[in-house]
Amino acid sequence: MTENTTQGTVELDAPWITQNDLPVTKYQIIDENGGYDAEAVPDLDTQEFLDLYRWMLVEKRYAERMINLQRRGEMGTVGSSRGHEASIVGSGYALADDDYLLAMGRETSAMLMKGVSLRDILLFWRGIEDAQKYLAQQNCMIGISVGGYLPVVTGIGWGMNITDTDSVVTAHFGDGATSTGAFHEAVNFAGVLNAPAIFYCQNNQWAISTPFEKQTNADSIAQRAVGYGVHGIRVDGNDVLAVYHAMSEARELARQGNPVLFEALTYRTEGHSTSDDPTKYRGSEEVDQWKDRDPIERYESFLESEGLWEEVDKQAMVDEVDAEFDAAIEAADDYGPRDVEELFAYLYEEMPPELESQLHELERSLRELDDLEEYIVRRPKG
Amino acid sequence: MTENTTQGTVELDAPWITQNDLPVTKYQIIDENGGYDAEAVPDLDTQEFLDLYRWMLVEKRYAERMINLQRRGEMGTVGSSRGHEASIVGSGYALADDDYLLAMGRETSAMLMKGVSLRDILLFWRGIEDAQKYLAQQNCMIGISVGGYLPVVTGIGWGMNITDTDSVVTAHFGDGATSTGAFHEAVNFAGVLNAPAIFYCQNNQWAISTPFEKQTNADSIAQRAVGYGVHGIRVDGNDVLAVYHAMSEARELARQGNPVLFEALTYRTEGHSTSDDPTKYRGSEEVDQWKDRDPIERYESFLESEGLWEEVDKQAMVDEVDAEFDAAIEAADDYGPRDVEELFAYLYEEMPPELESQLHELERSLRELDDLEEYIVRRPKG
Amino acid sequence: MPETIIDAINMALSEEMEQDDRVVVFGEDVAETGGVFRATEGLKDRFGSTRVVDTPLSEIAIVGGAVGLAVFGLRPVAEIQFSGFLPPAFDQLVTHASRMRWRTRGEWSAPMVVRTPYGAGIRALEHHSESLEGAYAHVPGLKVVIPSTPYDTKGLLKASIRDPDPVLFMEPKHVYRSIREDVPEDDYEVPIGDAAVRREGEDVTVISWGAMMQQTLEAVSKLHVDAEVIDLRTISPMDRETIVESVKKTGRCVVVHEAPKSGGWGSEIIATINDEVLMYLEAPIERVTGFDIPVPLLSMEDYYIPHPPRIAEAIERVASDGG
Amino acid sequence: MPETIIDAINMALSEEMEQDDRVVVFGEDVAETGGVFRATEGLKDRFGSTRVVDTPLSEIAIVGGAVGLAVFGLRPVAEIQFSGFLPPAFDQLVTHASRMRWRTRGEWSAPMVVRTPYGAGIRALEHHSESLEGAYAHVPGLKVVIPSTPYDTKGLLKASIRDPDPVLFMEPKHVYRSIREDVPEDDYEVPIGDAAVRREGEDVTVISWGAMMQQTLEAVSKLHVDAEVIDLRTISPMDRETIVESVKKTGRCVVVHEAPKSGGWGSEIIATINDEVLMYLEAPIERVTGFDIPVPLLSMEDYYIPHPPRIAEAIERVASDGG
Ligand SMILES: Cc1ncc(C[n+]2csc(CCOP(=O)(O)OP(=O)(O)O)c2C)c(N)n1
Ligand SMILES: Cc1ncc(C[n+]2csc(CCOP(=O)(O)OP(=O)(O)O)c2C)c(N)n1
Ligand SMILES: [Mg+2]
Ligand SMILES: [Mg+2]
Repeated sequence: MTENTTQGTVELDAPWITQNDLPVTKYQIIDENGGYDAEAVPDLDTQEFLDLYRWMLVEKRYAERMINLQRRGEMGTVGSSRGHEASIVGSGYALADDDYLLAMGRETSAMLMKGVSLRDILLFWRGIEDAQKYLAQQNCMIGISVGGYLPVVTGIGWGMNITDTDSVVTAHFGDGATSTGAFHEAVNFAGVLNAPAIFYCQNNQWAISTPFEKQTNADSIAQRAVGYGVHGIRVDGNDVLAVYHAMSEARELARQGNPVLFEALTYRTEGHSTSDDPTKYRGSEEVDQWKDRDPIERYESFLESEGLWEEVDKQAMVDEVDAEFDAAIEAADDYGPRDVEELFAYLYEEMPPELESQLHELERSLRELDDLEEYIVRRPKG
Repeated sequence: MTENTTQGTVELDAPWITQNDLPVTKYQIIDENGGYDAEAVPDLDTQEFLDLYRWMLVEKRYAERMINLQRRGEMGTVGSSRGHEASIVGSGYALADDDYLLAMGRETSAMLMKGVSLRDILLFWRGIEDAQKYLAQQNCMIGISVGGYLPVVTGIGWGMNITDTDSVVTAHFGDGATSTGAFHEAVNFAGVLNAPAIFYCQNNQWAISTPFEKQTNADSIAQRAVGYGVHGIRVDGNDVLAVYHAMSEARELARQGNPVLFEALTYRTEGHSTSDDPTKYRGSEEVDQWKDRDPIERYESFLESEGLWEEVDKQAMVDEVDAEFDAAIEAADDYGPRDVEELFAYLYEEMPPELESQLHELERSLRELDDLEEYIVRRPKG
Repeated sequence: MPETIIDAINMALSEEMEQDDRVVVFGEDVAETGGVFRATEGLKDRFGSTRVVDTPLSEIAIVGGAVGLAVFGLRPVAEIQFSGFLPPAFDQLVTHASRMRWRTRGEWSAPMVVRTPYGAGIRALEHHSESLEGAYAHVPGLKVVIPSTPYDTKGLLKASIRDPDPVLFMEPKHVYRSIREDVPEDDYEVPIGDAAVRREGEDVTVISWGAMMQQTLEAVSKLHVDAEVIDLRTISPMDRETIVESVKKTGRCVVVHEAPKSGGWGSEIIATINDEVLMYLEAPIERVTGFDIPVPLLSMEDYYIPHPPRIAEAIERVASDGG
Repeated sequence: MPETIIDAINMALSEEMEQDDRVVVFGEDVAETGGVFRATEGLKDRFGSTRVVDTPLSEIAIVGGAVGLAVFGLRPVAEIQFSGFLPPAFDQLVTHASRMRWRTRGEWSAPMVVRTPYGAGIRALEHHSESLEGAYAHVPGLKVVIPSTPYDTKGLLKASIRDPDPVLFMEPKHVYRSIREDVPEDDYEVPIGDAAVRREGEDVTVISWGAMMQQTLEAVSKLHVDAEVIDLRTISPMDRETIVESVKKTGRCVVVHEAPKSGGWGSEIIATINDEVLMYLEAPIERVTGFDIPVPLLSMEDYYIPHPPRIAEAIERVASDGG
């Protein structure tokens, strides 16, 4: 709280609040140079430490291979998660099986940890409707309209409260999403309800071409927590141990009825998607700086210091991951056969008569109009 | 920022932010007992001190007389501003002629100060469309959908920036409005734009039957300012001098490109509107406590201490105000004549053919269908 | 004394909450005060504040929260205080409620009800009088139900709460308390998707719903035309069959609704008749509707509402039109 | 090389910004990158970052901000990145943009344009393919314009920017770059509210707009039916006269649109024909439209789109229907 301050040329007596009144630090366990305080390291066993590493490799290989597929024309537009590995893996690793995860699309490995298969992620990006069925079976969903699914997350958390279910729900979303009205209403209402909800923001500094400074005049997303009376935190999102540890605490807080607004500070080192050219809006120095903070390399140096690196055969791991990816592509390629009925069948539990007759009309036209197939089946598929 | 804290049974190492990390004080000049620090009193002349008093009486008499009119069936549902006099008057008195004021309906005297006539306020509550024309001529608007007009306010402020206009725009709204997505997007965008906008929240603790504690888990609205990187303040809304002074500073801040989130803490001592029975949701002790903090009485004791009270002939003032009200009612009663054409004429600058034919059809049916009048004109009017 | 529509809503909610503890009721001011129209009166005392909840002033979160509850297996019944305050939540209806089942191929779904009073005639402020059912009914996956009588209100609301899919339940607030009839205490449903024939007749088919039913029946009662009157009850999915059968018989039709004419649901009814029984038509179908303007404020709103004389004139004109 | 629709948008924006310094352009990613479809490319460099602005991801604030700018005397042209992201801002359109002039009896107004790409066919993700013009056109006070050619795009966008009232300008993104024609550098307007007759004919009237025009013309070109093809161009206010005159001549009509059938704007067209020229009809009007479902995801979206064979079949059927 400032007293008798000046702002520009304005003399102020009244106790104006500015964001300087709320210092926000960045929680970190392993620093940019790989140094860390052994006391702060979370209590995991060797296998778990290695798991975190392996998952980050999965995320990285996934991103690389998806882009390759896209370039080869075997995939529609895809986004890359390069740079976000620690943030995605650390947050996902803290979740339990029954927890819900409503994601924005960049959280592949977190969904895989919840039991989603890589094939289904591929189906999703190929626009095959069944993908979200398999996601839902693992309590996951991808919401494409930015921010709009956050109130749904609050509702799921509310449902957990009403039914005394000991789980949590997390919304994963980006810095852009925090400017939507849906974000605000969702977090505020979760606060009132004491819903077991974690609002997990991967602040990667950009929303397509819009930098964080143009997204909001606030210095952090975490500081918004005070405005909702929920717990907030800003974590180094390139430090997998800090993310994991803070997320574990977040999960406990949420279970106890304290919703959390979690900001993981990270960076998207590639384009927003394969249709985006990031050189239009940002310089290479910025990108290079962040590449130097690569979350995987940082964790490798931690593993080395802990004497765990010798347990890792990185090439074997990559090969294994690639083999999994190969198998997933094959399974995705084989997926089918599909039928137009599915486009109509799942809108309502029971198909209303008008919809049924529209379906029959479509089926009839597919049967009877020879050249219709040209327009439908032969057009290039994404 | 807390370190190594516990929350419930959760042990926390990470630096969680809670609202306790941001102390918010209430800015006050005259305390509940009428005491004040002479240093802090704003630099106004006698006439101005008395003006503030007179305006508060106007607001109070207005509220009382509107309720009476409503009880006599000469007015539709109306809301009462009893309790809010200092907050309305103090904020309105700080505005300049060219400033814009987009209000939620409880801000009569602030609009009168901007040149709106009392007649037009009466027309508004009688549902006579022309009312908002006269309001708009004085840069005022009343938005009935709660919160939704706040983005419009941001846009007006943005327009002032683009055109280098040295004015400000204020949105007046209630605590309930702060839970809308529109509020969030508006304030956040204003922050990014450095718009000369003041978001003035009369936190009267209730949104119809919903208490502030169920509106949000945050302790104040002012603390949200940090989440937008704008200036925030919490003011004793029953202290007209504190409100006036802080609003004057807010105006200066806004002019310099610092949007403001202003929370005036006050209380609605009567029902939400004439259709509301507040005894259903709140106890009389609470109400009595706030009646003891009556803003007008508090200011009277200030005027007494300053030796200004002897300048006030209260009864004469009330009589004068009542006479103005009588005249306004008469003018409102005389307002007209009106025509169905006005319902169609103002939707577009130029009436499209289909609308024109609908208007003609209505006019024809009014002419030709004898009994239509029964249904329209003879139904009781609000 | 027989029951009102408000009573019927209250009965339906109480009974469903009694029978199914997954049902939760929430919205602005619904718990402590029982809602601005008192439709939820007594529910909080009876079912407790876990199941009857006052929310913040957050239409997005109310509708989106309902979707989340429904996904999690509950049966949310949300109230939006006036239908004029539903547009802020339009995205939640379009983007989530209406397509949760579709998106997840049946794995998740959104069995939820959004109740909201709609329509003009109660002398309220701006945005308190609109009828936008046509826009909502155009959204695939959303059911839109509008009762017109106390009996139907109870049965349709119960059916809506039990429906496996999202229902927008628009309540004719103008007749909330002005129509009374005996509403049985029995557990009955009025099925979604079925129109009711309120009066059989041979000369003209008159189709309406909600608050306009009352006006329509009054108009018909004063005429010497033998009108068949259909109460649509469900806007979407629409009972095309009942409409088509009636127009086959009468060859003439008038549609009455309160919403603006252009793009209103009346046009879909006309299109349906065109699709199925155009060649039975002996005269153009007429629409008696609100105008393509915002509903006037309280002093002039009655100029907007299709009152019985306008309806009666249209019926007579259509009945006597030589084609 | 002749121009595309994207080029035409860019030309219209540049020219209007050049001529009228009240025009400001904003939205997500429009300034630095020139928009995800590059429609605003180069504008920031040319007109500076006060008049070409990247906004936060805030559709409510984008549309509401446009209303405020317009009230303050500017001429905002806002972009919503995909029309599937307009529903969050529906309330700003319904509650403020469409009624600012009406509310203030002409004292304030909202001369603003909201541009947004709509429709399926570009292999995008969920919510990137919808056509909801019918719902928006039902809102009184909002104009809805949908061009189908580069020439019209420029002229209609200029007319929209100069229009004294709010215009929702929906762009057929599927043909953003696939149709080319010479777009003059002259300053011309294509008037809002006027349909275009793309082909004169005697047998059937075929009405469409936006991306479906292309499909419709292709279908017609392959038939031996002498079809009159109308490009509606403005959905609201609709050019009823052109429709009516054509149907008077042909007595038959097919409407083609991409939006779901039920409650789509096709039904309003049918209702208009019913109102004015029913007795000229020799056969039921047919609608060839999207289905009453969400647009399928990219792998199957083509099943949804009304392709030329479906259109052609309907035209032939209507042309040969004995009534
Ligand atoms: C409501 C809405 N508006 C716009 C878009 C288009 N869009 C897709 S991703 C994106 C940027 C998202 O940025 P952010 O939330 O920071 O996530 P990131 O991509 O950086 O992970 C935009 C504007 C959308 N999907 N939804
Ligand atoms: C968007 C919207 N939702 C609901 C309402 C109905 N309503 C009118 S006033 C009100 C409460 C407003 O509370 P607050 O913002 O605190 O203002 P106050 O009346 O206390 O001054 C409600 C819910 C509305 N007008 N607009
Ligand atoms: Mg981002
Ligand atoms: Mg309040």
